[in-house]
Amino acid sequence: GEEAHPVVFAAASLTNPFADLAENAEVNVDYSFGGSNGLVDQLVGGAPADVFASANTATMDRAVEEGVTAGEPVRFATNLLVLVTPAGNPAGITGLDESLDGAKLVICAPEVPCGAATAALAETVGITLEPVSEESAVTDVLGKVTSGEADAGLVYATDAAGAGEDVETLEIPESSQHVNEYWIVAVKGGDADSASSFIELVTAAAGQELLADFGFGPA
Amino acid sequence: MTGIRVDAAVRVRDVVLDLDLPEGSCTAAIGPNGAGKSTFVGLLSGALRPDTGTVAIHGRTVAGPGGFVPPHKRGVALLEQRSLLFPHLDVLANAMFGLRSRGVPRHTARAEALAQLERVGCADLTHRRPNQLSGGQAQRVALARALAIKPDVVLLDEPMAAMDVAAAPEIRSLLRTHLAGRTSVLVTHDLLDVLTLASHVVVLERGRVVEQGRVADVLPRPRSQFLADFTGVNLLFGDLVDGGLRLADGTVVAGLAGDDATAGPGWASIPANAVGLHLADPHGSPRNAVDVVVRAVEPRGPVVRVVVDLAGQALAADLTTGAVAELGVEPGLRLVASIKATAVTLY
Amino acid sequence: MTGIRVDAAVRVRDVVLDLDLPEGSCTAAIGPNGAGKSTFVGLLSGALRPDTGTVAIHGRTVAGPGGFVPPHKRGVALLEQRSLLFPHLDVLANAMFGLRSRGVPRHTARAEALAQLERVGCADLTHRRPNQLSGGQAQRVALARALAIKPDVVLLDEPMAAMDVAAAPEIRSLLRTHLAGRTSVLVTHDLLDVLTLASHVVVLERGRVVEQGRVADVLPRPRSQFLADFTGVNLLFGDLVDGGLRLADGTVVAGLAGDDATAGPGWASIPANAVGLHLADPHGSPRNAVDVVVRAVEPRGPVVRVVVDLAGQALAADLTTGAVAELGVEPGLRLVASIKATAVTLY
Amino acid sequence: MPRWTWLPFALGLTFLVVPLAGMLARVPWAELPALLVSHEAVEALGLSLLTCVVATAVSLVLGVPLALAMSRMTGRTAVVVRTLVTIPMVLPPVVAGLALLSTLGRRGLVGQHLSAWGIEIGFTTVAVVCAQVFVAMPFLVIALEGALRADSGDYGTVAANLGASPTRVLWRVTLPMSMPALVSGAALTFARALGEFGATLTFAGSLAGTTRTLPLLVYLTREQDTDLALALALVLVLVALVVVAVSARFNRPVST
Amino acid sequence: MPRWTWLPFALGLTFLVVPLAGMLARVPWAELPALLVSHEAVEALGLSLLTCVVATAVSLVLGVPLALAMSRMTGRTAVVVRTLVTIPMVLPPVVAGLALLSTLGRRGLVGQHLSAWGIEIGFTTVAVVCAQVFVAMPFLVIALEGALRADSGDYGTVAANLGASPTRVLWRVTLPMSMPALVSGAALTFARALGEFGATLTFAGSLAGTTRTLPLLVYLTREQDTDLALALALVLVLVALVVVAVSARFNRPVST
Ligand SMILES: Nc1ncnc2c1ncn2[C@@H]1O[C@H](COP(=O)(O)OP(=O)(O)OP(=O)(O)O)[C@@H](O)[C@H]1O
Ligand SMILES: Nc1ncnc2c1ncn2[C@@H]1O[C@H](COP(=O)(O)OP(=O)(O)OP(=O)(O)O)[C@@H](O)[C@H]1O
Ligand code: MOO
Ligand SMILES: [Mg+2]
Ligand SMILES: [Mg+2]
Repeated sequence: GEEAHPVVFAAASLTNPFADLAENAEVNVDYSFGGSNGLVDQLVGGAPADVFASANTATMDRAVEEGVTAGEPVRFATNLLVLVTPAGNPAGITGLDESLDGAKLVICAPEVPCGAATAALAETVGITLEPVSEESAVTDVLGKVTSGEADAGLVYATDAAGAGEDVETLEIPESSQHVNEYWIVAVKGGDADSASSFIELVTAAAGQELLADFGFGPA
Repeated sequence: MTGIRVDAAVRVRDVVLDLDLPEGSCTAAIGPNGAGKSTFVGLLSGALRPDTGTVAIHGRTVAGPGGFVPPHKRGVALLEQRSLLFPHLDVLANAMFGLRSRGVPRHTARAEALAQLERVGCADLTHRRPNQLSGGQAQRVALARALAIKPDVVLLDEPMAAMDVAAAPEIRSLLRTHLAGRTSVLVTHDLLDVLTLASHVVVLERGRVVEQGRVADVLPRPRSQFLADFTGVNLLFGDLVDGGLRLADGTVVAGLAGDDATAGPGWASIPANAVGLHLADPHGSPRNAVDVVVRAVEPRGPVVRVVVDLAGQALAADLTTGAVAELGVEPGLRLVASIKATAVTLY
Repeated sequence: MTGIRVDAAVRVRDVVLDLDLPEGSCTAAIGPNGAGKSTFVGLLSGALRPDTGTVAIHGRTVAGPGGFVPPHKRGVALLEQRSLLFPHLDVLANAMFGLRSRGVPRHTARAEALAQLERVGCADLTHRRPNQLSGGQAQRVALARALAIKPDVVLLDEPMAAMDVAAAPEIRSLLRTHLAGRTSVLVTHDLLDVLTLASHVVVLERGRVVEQGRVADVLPRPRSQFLADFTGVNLLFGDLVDGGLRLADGTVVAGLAGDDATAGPGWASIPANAVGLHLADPHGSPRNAVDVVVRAVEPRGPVVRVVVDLAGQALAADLTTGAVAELGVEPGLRLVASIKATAVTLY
Repeated sequence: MPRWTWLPFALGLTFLVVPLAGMLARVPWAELPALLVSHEAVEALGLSLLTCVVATAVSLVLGVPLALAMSRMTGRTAVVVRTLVTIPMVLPPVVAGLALLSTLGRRGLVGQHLSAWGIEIGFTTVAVVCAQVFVAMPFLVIALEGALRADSGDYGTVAANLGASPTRVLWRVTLPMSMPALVSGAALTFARALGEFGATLTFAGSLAGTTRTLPLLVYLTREQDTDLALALALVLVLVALVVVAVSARFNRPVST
Repeated sequence: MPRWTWLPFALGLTFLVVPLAGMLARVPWAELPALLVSHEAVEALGLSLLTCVVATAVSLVLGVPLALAMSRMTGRTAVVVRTLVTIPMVLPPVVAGLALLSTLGRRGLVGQHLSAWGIEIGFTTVAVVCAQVFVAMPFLVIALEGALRADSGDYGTVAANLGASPTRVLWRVTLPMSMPALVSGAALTFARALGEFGATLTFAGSLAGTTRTLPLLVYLTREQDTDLALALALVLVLVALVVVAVSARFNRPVST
C-alpha cells in the first residue's frame, strides 16, 4: 500500500526539531503545532491525528484520561529552565539573585507547565520573584526578552537556543531538579502503523541526537 | 359603484374616512394642511394599512379584515410632493423602472420611457443623475416615471407644487390626456387644477370628509369655510328665510335661492367682486345694504382685498387702490356694504 | 447701491449672473425650472461658491477673489422648498435653533420661538417630531425657524409651494410684515407672490438674467415669453412702426405706444381677455382684425383658452364655453381675431 | 467641520498608522523575497485567500438577509437579535473556537449528529471557513443594517408602487442604494476573516495545506523568529491594503 | 422584504447563535458561582471594564474627528486614509501587539524616546488601553464615517444658515443626527476591546491586577481546565450582552 504519512499533533516548542526530523528521515509528516492543552481539546473534538506529543506530564495525563490515546505514552525528552536577558544584558543580570531587584522580569504563569516549574525552582533557590508579567506561554516570555521590553526572563533551554544571538543565556544549577518532561503517544482511531513508525523515529538514536542539538535533555 | 371605496380609519393620525369615488373619474382631494389628504392617498397606494375598515379599488378589497394587497399588486401609480427619484439610477433608468418591473423588455421599455420623458419636456436630461436636476426637473421626471406604467389608478399628491408657470399648463394638459377615463385622485392646493382636471371633489378637514361630490355640484355651493376660501367666494352661514339668509344679528341678506333651498340652517355664497363698500348707504336698486366694520386690508396685485366683519362673519370685498384711498379704509372703520342680490346664491 | 450685488459664475451649472438688488427691497426671482433661481439663492446663502466673480451683501464682499464668508457669518436666513427640519429635534427646538446658535438665552429663545410658531399657526405642534407633521405643517415650522432669527437678508426658495390656500394668505401677510424694509429674495412660481410681496423682480432663463427692475416697470412690459406667460398676457415681437407693431408677415397690430417706444425691434403685450375671435371680420370700431389659425384649445375653469397662430406667433384668447361651441373651435380652424387697440401696449 | 477637530484627527490617525511603521522598521527586508516564495508561505497565502473568499461569499448570502430582517425589526425583537448577532464579535477568538468545537466538533451539540451521518467538519478546510464566517459575518450584518435602517424605506415604497415585487425592490433599489455599506461591510468581513487566527487554531487546527492559513503560519513562525513572522504578517497587511483600497473605490456614496 | 429571504435569515442567525448554545452546554454550572466570586475573576473583570471604558472614551475622542475628516474627504486621500484606518482591524491581534511593541516598546520607534524621558508603557495598564484602542478604534471610525457620509450635509447647511458655527453644527446637528451610528460604533468598540487578547498579551504582558484582563485570564485558565475557561468566557459574553443590548436601545433611527 501507501507509504506511511503520519499526522502529528505536537507542542509548539517542538516545532523546529520535529520539522528537521521529518526532513532528515525523508518522510512525509503533517504537523499541527500548538499549546499542549489546546491540542488535547482538539483530539477530544475529533481531530484526525495519529500521534500526540506533549510538552508536559500533566497534559499527557489528561489526554490519557480523556481516552484519546492508544497504548502507553513514552517519555522522549526533557527540558531545563534557564535565565535569558536581551543581547548585551543591559540590566546586568547575573542570575537568580539580587541583580533582579528592580529589573523587569518576565516568567510563565504558575497555571502553565513552565510556570509551575519556575515557581518550584524559585522555591528551591530561595528567592521571591517579582515579575512584571506572568505569561501563558514560553514564547511570550521569550518575545518580551528578545524585543528588549523585559530585562530578563525564565524560559526553557531549547527556547534560549532557538533565539540564538538575540539573547544571552544564564544557566541555573538548581533547575536540574525541576526538569520538564516530553511525552509521545499514538492517538486512538489514528493509523497505528504511521504512529509507531513516527514514535520510533523520535525515540531512535538519530532522533534523540537531533533533539539534543536543539537543546533538549535526554529522556 | 365600482370605483374607489374607502371606509377606514388610521387612528394615530386621527383620520377617519368614508368615501365613494366613481370609476373613471378624476377626483380632486382638497383641504387644509394636515387634513389627511396624504393619508387618504397612502391608504389607496398601500403605503398605509388602515387600523379598521376597508379600502376597495375597482371592486377589489385591497385592505380590510380579509387581508392586505401589497402596493406592487395594486396597479396604482403614485406621484408625491417629493419626487423620490432613485438616486443610483439616471433619469432614463428611473423612467424605465416601472416598465421593467412589469416585465416589459428592455428595448420596448427604453423607447416608451424616452417617449414619456419627451412628453414632460425632459428628453435632454436622460443621462443625468437625480442630484443634477433642479427641483422642477426632478418632479417632471417623476411624473414621467409614474405615467409610463399606464396604471389603472393614478394618485397625485401635489405633483405640481414645484413646477414653473410655463411648465404647469403643459403638464396639466398631459395629465388631462392620461387621466381621461382613468380613475385618479389628485391632491392639490390649486383651484385651476380642480377646474381643469377633476370631475369630482372631496374636501377634507381635520381627518374627516366634510364635502364630496361632482365638481359642478360642490364647488358653487361651498358648505365649509375652507372650500369658500379655495374658490375665492364669501360664505355666510345663517337661517334661510324667504328670499334671503338671516344672520345672527337679524340682518337678512337677500339673494337667489336654488331649487333645493329649504327653510332652516343654510348658506349664502357671494363673490368678493360683488361686494361694494361705501361710507353711507348708497340707496341703489336691487342690492343689500348692510353695516360692516373693516377687519383687515390686503393688497392683491391690481386690486386691494378688504375684509370686513358682517354680524360676526368675515366678508371680503375686492376694491381698486383708488377706491381704498378715497374711502380711507383702515381696520376698525365702519362702512356700508352693498351686495347685488343677483350675485348671492342661497342653499 | 449697498443691497445685493452678484457678478459671478457657477460653471458646472452654466449659470452666469449679473445682478443688483437695492437694500431693503424684496426681489422676486422668477424663471422656468432649471433657470438658476436656486443657484442664485445658493450663492447668497453661502451654500455655493462662485467659480469666478464676486457676491456682495450690504456692501460686504461675501465671496470673491478676496475670500469667502461662511454661511453662519452672513446674517442670511434661508427657507427652501424642502423644509429640512432637524429630525432629531421637536418643533419647538427647531424653532429655537437659530436663536440659540446666536447665543440668545434659553428662556428668551423659547418665548420668541413660541411667538413665532404662534404666528405661523403651529403653536399646538410644539412637541411633535418633524416626521409627525404633514408637508404644509413642516414648511410653516421651517418658516418660523428662519424668521425667528430676524436676519438682515431673507432668502425664500419657493417657501409656499406646499401650503394650502387657506394658509397661504396668512403666511403671505406674515412675510409682508417680516420682509418690510428688509433685503430679501423670493423665488416663486406664483404671480400673486410677486404682486403682493415683491418690489423688484429678476427674471432668469437658462442660467442668465433676462430682465430685472422694479415690479411696476418690468411686469407690465414683458420682454420674454416666460414673463408674458407668467403675467398671463400675450407677447408679440416685431418692428415698432408709427402706432403699431409690424409682424413678420407684414401685419400691423395697432396699439398705444409708451413714452419710451422708439422705432425698431419692439414688443406688444395684449391681455388674453382683450382678444375676440370671429368667423369673419366683425368690422367694429377701434380694433385690429387679423387672420389667425387655431392651434390649441384648453378649458380653464369658467373660460376656455384658445391659442391661435398669428404670423407664426402664439396669441391666446379667453372665451366662454358658449362662444367656443358656437364658433365650433378646433385646431386648424381659420378665424379672425379682433383686438382692442387700447388694450395693446407697445414698447 | 470645525478647525479644532483637526488636532484629534491627526492624533488619531498617527496612533493607528505609526505602529505599522514600527512594524516595517523591524521586517528583515533582505530575507523577505526568499520567505515570500517559500512553499509554506505560498501555500498558506493560497489557503487564506481561498477560505476568505468563500467565507465572504457565505457571509453575504446569509448576512444580507439577516441585516435586512433586522433593519425591519423594532422593539424587543430588534434588541435581542442585534445582541445575539454581535456576540461573536466580542468573544475572544479562542473562545469562539471553543464554542464552535463544542457545537460542530465530533462530540458537539450538532456535530455528533453530523458525525453519525459520516460528516465531520473539524480540522478540514470547511472548519476554517466556519470559523471565519462565525467571527466575520457580524461585521457585514452590523455595517449593512445601519445603512438599511437609515434609508427610511420611502424609495422601496415608490418602487413597489411602480409595480416592483419585494424581490425586485431588494435587488434593484434596496441593495444598490446601500451599496457603499455593502461593499465596505464585505471588505471588513474579508479583512477580519483574513486576520482570523484564534478560532481557526482552536477549531480547525493548524495543518499545512488544509487548515494552516497565513495568520497561523505567522504564529508558528513566531515560535522561531519574530522578525520573520512580522515579514509574513506584512503579506497579510498588503492583501488587506488591496482589498480595502479596492472597496473604498466602490464606496462612493449615492447622494439623494 | 421578499419572503424567501427568511430562509437565509434563519440559517444565518442559527449559525451565529447555536455555537453559543454549544458553549453553554459545556459550562460547568456547579462550579460557576464559586468561580465568579474568586478573587482572580473579580480582579480581571474589574480591570477589563476599566480599560474598556477608557479605551472607548479615547476612541471617541480621537475617532470621531477622524471619522468626520474622512467623511469630508474625496478621491485618493479618502481611499488612502480609509485604508490605513482599516489595517489594525485586519491584523491578527498578535501581529498588532508586535507592531505596538516595535513602536511604543522600550526599544521601539517612539518608545525609545519616551524611555529616555523615563516613560515606559510596557507592562502597565496604559499598555492594555493602547492595545485596545489600536485594535478597536477603527470599528468606531468606520461605523461613523459611513453614517456621516450618507447624511448629505443639507442639515449642516441649514444649521449654518441659521447662524450655527461649525462647532455648534457638529455638536447640535451632525453628531446627534448620526447618534445611532455613534452609539453602535461605540458599542462595537467597547465589545472589541473587551474581547481583545492577542495584542494585549504580546504588548502589555499578563500580570494579575495590572494587565491581566478577563480574556487573558480565560486563556490562562484554559491551559489547565477548558470548561472552567468557558465559564469565565461566559462572563465576557454576559457583559457584552448588556453593553450591546443597552446600545441597541439607544439605536433607534432618527427618521427624516
Ligand atoms: N408619520 C406620521 N405620524 C403621526 N402623525 C402623522 C404622520 N404623518 C402625518 N401625521 C398627521 O396626520 C394628519 C394628516 O396628515 P396628512 O399628511 O395626511 O395631511 P395632508 O392633508 O396631506 O397635509 P399637507 O397639505 O400639509 O400635505 C396631520 O395631523 C399630521 O400631523
Ligand atoms: N448639484 C447639481 N449639479 C449639477 N447641476 C445642477 C445641480 N443642481 C442643479 N443643477 C443644474 O443647474 C441648473 C440651474 O438649477 P437650479 O436648481 O438653480 O434651477 P431653479 O431655477 O432653482 O429650478 P426649479 O424651479 O426647478 O427649482 C439646471 O440646469 C440644473 O439642472
Ligand atoms: O504547551 Mo507549551 O510548549 O508549554 O507552550
Ligand atoms: Mg400631504
Ligand atoms: Mg430651485
